[in-house]
Amino acid sequence: MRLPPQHGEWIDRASVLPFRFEGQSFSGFAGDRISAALWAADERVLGRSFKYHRARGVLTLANHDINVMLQTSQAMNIRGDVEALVAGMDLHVVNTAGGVHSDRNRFMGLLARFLPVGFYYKAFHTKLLFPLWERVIRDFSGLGKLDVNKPALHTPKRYDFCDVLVIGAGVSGLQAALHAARLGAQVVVVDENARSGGSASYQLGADTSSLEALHQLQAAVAAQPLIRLLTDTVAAGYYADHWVALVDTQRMTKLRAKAVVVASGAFELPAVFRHNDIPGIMTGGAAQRLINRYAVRPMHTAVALVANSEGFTAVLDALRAGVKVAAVADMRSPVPACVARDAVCAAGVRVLDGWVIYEAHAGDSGRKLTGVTLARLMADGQADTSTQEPIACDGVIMSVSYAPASNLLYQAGTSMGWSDAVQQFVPAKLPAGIFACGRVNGVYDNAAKALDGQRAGMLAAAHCGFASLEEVPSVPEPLHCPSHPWPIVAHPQGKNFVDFDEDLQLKDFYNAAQEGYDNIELMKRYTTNGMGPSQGKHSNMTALRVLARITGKTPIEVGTTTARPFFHPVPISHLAGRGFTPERHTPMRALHTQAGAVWMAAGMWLRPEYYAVAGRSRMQCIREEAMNVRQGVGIIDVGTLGKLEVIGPQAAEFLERVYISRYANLAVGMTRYAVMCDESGVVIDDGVVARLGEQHFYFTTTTSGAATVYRELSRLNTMWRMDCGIVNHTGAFAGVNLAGPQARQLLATLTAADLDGSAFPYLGVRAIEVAGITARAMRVGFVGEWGYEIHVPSEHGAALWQALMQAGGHLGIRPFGVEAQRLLRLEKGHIIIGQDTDGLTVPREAGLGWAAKFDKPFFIGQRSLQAIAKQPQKQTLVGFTMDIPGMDASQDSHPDMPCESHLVIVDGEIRGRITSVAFSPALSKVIGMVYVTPALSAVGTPLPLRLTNGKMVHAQVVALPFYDATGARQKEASA
Amino acid sequence: MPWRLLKFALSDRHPEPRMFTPHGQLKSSYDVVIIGAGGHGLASAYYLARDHGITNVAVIEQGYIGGGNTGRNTTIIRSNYLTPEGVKFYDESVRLWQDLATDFDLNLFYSTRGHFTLAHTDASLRTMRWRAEVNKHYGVDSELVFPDFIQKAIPSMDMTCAGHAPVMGALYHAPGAIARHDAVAWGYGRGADMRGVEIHQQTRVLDIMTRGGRVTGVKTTRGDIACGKVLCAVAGSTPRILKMLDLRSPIYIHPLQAMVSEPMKQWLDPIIVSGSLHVYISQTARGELVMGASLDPYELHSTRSTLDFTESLSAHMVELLPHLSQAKIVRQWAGMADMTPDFAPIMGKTPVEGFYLDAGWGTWGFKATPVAGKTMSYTVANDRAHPLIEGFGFDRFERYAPTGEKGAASVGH
Amino acid sequence: MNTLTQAPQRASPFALAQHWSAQDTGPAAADLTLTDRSLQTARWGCKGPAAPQLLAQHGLPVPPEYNRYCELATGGLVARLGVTEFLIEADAATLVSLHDAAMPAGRVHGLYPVLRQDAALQLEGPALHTLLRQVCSVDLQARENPPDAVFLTTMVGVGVTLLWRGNALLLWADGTMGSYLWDTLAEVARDCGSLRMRPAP
Amino acid sequence: MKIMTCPINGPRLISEFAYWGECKTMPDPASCTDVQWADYVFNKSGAPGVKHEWWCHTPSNTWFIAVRDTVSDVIEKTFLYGQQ
Repeated sequence: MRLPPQHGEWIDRASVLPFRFEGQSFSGFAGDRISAALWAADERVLGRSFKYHRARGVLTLANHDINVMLQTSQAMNIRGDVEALVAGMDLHVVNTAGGVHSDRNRFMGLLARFLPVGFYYKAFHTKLLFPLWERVIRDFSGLGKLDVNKPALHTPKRYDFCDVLVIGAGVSGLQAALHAARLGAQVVVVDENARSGGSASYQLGADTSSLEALHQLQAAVAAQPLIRLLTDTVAAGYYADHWVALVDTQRMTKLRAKAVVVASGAFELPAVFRHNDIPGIMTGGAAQRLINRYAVRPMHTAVALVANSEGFTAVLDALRAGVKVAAVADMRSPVPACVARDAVCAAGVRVLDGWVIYEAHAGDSGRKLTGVTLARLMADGQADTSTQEPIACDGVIMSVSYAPASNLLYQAGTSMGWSDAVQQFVPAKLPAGIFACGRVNGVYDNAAKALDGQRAGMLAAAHCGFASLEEVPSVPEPLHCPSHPWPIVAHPQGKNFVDFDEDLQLKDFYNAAQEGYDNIELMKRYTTNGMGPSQGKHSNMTALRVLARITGKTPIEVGTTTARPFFHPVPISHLAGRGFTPERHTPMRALHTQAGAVWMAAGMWLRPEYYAVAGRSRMQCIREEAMNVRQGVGIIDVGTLGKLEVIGPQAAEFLERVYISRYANLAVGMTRYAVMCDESGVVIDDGVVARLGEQHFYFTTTTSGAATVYRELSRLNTMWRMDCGIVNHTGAFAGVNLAGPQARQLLATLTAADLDGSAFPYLGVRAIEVAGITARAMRVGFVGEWGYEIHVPSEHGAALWQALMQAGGHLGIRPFGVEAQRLLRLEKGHIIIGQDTDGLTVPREAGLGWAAKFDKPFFIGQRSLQAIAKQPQKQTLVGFTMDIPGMDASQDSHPDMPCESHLVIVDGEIRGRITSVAFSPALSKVIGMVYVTPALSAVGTPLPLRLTNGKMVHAQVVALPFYDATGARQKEASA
Repeated sequence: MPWRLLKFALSDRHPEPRMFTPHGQLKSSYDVVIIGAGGHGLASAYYLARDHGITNVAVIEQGYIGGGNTGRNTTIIRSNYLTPEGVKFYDESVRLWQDLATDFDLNLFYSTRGHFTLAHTDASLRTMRWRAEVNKHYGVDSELVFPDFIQKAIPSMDMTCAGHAPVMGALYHAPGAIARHDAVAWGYGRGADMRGVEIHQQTRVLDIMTRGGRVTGVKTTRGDIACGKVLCAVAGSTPRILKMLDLRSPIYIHPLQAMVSEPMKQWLDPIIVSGSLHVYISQTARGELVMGASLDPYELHSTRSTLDFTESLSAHMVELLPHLSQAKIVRQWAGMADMTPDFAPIMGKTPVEGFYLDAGWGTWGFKATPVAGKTMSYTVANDRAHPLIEGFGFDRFERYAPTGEKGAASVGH
Repeated sequence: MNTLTQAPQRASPFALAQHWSAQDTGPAAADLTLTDRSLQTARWGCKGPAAPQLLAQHGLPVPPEYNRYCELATGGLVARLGVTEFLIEADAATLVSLHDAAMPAGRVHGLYPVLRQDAALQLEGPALHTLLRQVCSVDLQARENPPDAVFLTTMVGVGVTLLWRGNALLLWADGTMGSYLWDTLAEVARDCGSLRMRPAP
Repeated sequence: MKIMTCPINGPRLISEFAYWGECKTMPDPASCTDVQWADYVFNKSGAPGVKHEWWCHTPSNTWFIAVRDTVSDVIEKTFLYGQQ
């Protein structure tokens, strides 16, 4: 029932929000959390439990109340106590069969006796039946339904910075912020609730003046320009160097602080007694939140189970809200004096010292609370069943114990100690820059919390270098103990729940221990305590108390399980953010697109795989591009190659140390192939080295290797201290390869340079002007035709391409892509690093033995290769051809044509693997390269190849290259 | 409802025996000391006792049973490796997995779900075909499949990966499975315990004693033990133990992280791994999505979590499975992976007589639990490397003869 | 090789971007303005132990500390990137003389000329702060930053060089990343308010 | 995210850096045995401890040495090679 306006309530009665729940219409107010709005409408069954499908209502309303998990068409696993009510919501309870009121799966409760802790380990595993049982189990498990047709959400992420981050805007947190800011620190305060105030905003009891004090504090914070207060924001995780993930409904903010004050408060724990989960049984904090934040009367008639003064404030709030309090069972005896308790007694409420709730009773098949049975508490913590007294009520207020919300403290590496005075873990040793105050620090009294906050705030500011003249206050010892050491009542019939997420009863823990799972980690894993959606926020401390009693250890001896991120579940969309995926393009991008390029990714780069032509298949396009190079002239964008320079007196010596061949004897104006190995002798990269001057080399690397090669060469030079410098010009130069019998004729029309073989020989490099652009031109033969690799500053790349295309129009010039180049180089028997080599290939295996110059004083990989040279060779790369009857260039492929990675099988053993294969239009046969055992490497050896379908086909080892063995087409006869 | 659950209803006391006998003091000597009560250590103890009759064995664990990488990994089981050594070894493991639940009389939730390794580039497509061909050669069910097949198996997958990395194909491994990791350790532990093996938790090894290049005993936080044979199965702690013997190895430790979502109704049947995006995902029987990525980029002997891990993993996951953006992550954690240069384990004898190593399990150790136990127990019992692990010898690097598993390395799970 | 000759058809790296336009587009008083400076300013770079000396010889100021820059009276600037690398934007005459002194590479001992083909960009406007919070992990507005600081960091996954000139942020990045950078920044900028895009005047 | 301080560029997210590995001294290739060389190439001092490592600040391509505790991940100091 909704109460008349309450002082300081969080709802806006002016704005009424209609919504639906389980098919029925309701309305609430702006500012309501979903659970509050439903409770206000006297809905009592708000959820069904995970295992037994028991009816559940409001338990804690403290943002971790997984009793109420909901679903809309938009989202799943919506938490009723976390999410604000939105007009038009159409809510359903997750994981029910036929709705929350008549959940058909509630029969699971009847089977409870058959399903002890870990039951699923003990059955269902006969090989034959498991798959069926598993399907059943899988159908039962899981909460909400994920809509697999939803598109991706992209919620931008944000970086933020501050001096002091305060987590928790309760009294201690706000005081910390205020005092840190007064010393000059920039402060951010976050709180998961809609408003600041923490427990002071609802735990009022007799002393309503505390609300006034809070409002003054809030005003002071609002007036402080150095403080930013972020509400509805969860500090979801603490990470190295004060990096904290702040999550709100809109986004995740990654905040870097110089110091962090954790003022995250404490979780109020449910008491453990039989049927402690019936709707209507809730913590004091839940009742007080309902009353003071949402103006909802939590029940008509209440019985209270208390073990602290907070409990009596809850009773007082209930009385103010018109709740009839039938009795208060105080587990303590003797009971320390306290104002709130006196006020309760004064109000004529019956208070029984040293009594507990032995069990609760449900009507309407577990849907509503009808009453409780009280019993006297005996010295051993058991209920004296001879003293049972039933009392009718429709609600129970439990306030018996707290556990610190120390998750972020653990994540920050805090070592926790145990305080007997407050019966909870408190920080013992805090990491540098981390501070704690308030309940998480074991401080419960309001006045003390304010001092504790001031202390933490001043220390945090000091840690950031904001010194203070006033001295840091000391905090008084606790006045009372907020937690009962054993708020647990055994019952022969059980159903006294410890973990509400997982439906774990008290006996489950005793049984787990009996089976040998008697340390905190094993017990957690076996019982699954704390593994549910609330991650044990209400159950871990109770489980720890139980285990301590079982093993006769103290809580500190038992120890806690690790609290890992996240503190509160974080949507994947928030973590993913926009998702930045960098792309690299050469300056010719637009021209390729115009020419019909089909793009392929090469690392960050996008390169034309081939250029699509209407009515032609991919393979036809590729072969035609290749043939055009063989017969006329083609052009390919090679701008993605790594382009490095090494300059200085020791430039040549440097190259000799990093590449396996010789460069000291390379003449100025000439180029040479270059292979790079790693320390273990494995081939990792290749390229071309051009000597532009005595002390100036320009060299290329593979597209994928560029960044790593440049970085490693820089490291080596840092270490070697050679008199030379390395410059990375990969992005600064555009490059094309102009290749084909007509290449020279074409280039001649755009340059005044002498292109005659004598002036510009094969493998030469020249600085020339092409179409008015200063260029570095190299005579190369990768594709096996007369060709020029022309590099120009990137800003002129597009102009160069256009000039060549225009000038070559009458010669039938066509651009060719990566695939055609692959085919052309294969015809020439040139390898591609990474395709014809793998993570273990050494030069001699790939036919590069000739390149390794062992007479050099040193090169990277040399010493390993010397050792490897003593061993027999395992495999060697050879060429092969196949004549497939009836296959010609008109067919894209053929059933009998092998693929790359097909194996050579001899005597039922693997003897080799194809690395490259294609149908060569120039030779009109299938050609390829294959690793084989040395025994199979001789020219003429037949190679049995196994196709995917298991069929064996036969190829023959041939000498490389396949095409133009003498290289006559790519270089002048004289050379 | 299986009959065997009846007994729980019929008896008032919980009719279950203790799984792990509590042991007071360590004995002064054992025939074999096994360091590490994870899956591998306990499996080795189990087979030592069951197959080789060696029961005077102590398993020493610094933490608790299965608390290391056994309890931290993402439980993927497969045998579609690249090298003959790898394929034969893991295939035997998959075979052993089949009967484990029956042997233990414990439900391991061994669930065959099918395993896709997606290829987004022609290079990885080549590697997938290479693996498929080698796998088939050794009788492992493994084939290269193409987008239409993949889309049918996972209709909600964005085959273009938001246009960044189109799925070109996948290696499909039908026997790919997941299992309940803790239960595997518990099953082996109980089996070994029942056969007389002593499991000592919260006991840390301080030193290993040798004389004349032979193991003579082990110093622990709970006293010294004399023994002639020590088996080291400690994954992320391997280098620390090896240092006690001045043994150098190529093993390096990088954290491997994972994260898990809230439980949701089942929608994902197979296990999906993307080599290029370096992510993998599967759905547990509880309905949680378990997700992981590749190793952390630098050496660290710690299980701390990082936010950037969850960020990049989430970003890639959403590219692959756009609807995942609604799901929420509840928890992240990490393990310490003991990596080797060739992505293959280091198993068998070592230069120190009587000291046996089961290490280098990197990101792929869980699936090998049964076969590692089988082969290591054989190796310890006979002081001779089991034929299946000859390719994984400690000395292969000084012989410049690494195993070729790295040729296909992407995500090692 | 002289990169400063006004060779035909120079193209800005940003010209490849989908959102880029050769004209001035968007409201004059936009929340954010992206200005393409790639071609409008003469630019030259070099590194090596001899670099400071060469600059001095040509009357250019050398920032005494790493990752700082100096304004030139002529409106240009000299930015010190790390220990011995420099990025200079100045009048063509100065740069030509620098270039001629330095080339061919290897001529001056300890001097390594760097061909600058940057995607160069200027960001300004009231929403700049909001934008930067989304794209850059460095606190570019931190109190402790010196006004003449040069930042070498990453932005949306791209390596960038940044510095403040008044309220405007100047950015240089590898030209081949230019189109991605421009489109990504423009996309984020649109979420931060109105956007003006223009070539440098 | 963790912060690493580049000796030249100052504190940055560790994601701006590339890790190479522990600094190791190369034995004389001419005089060492194959096994000694293999130890240099393959083996690592993998045990936890405080190590000298090569790191690179990638946006500026600055290589430097970091002295880092591989258990606590505390970076004790960073400096340019040879400037310790």
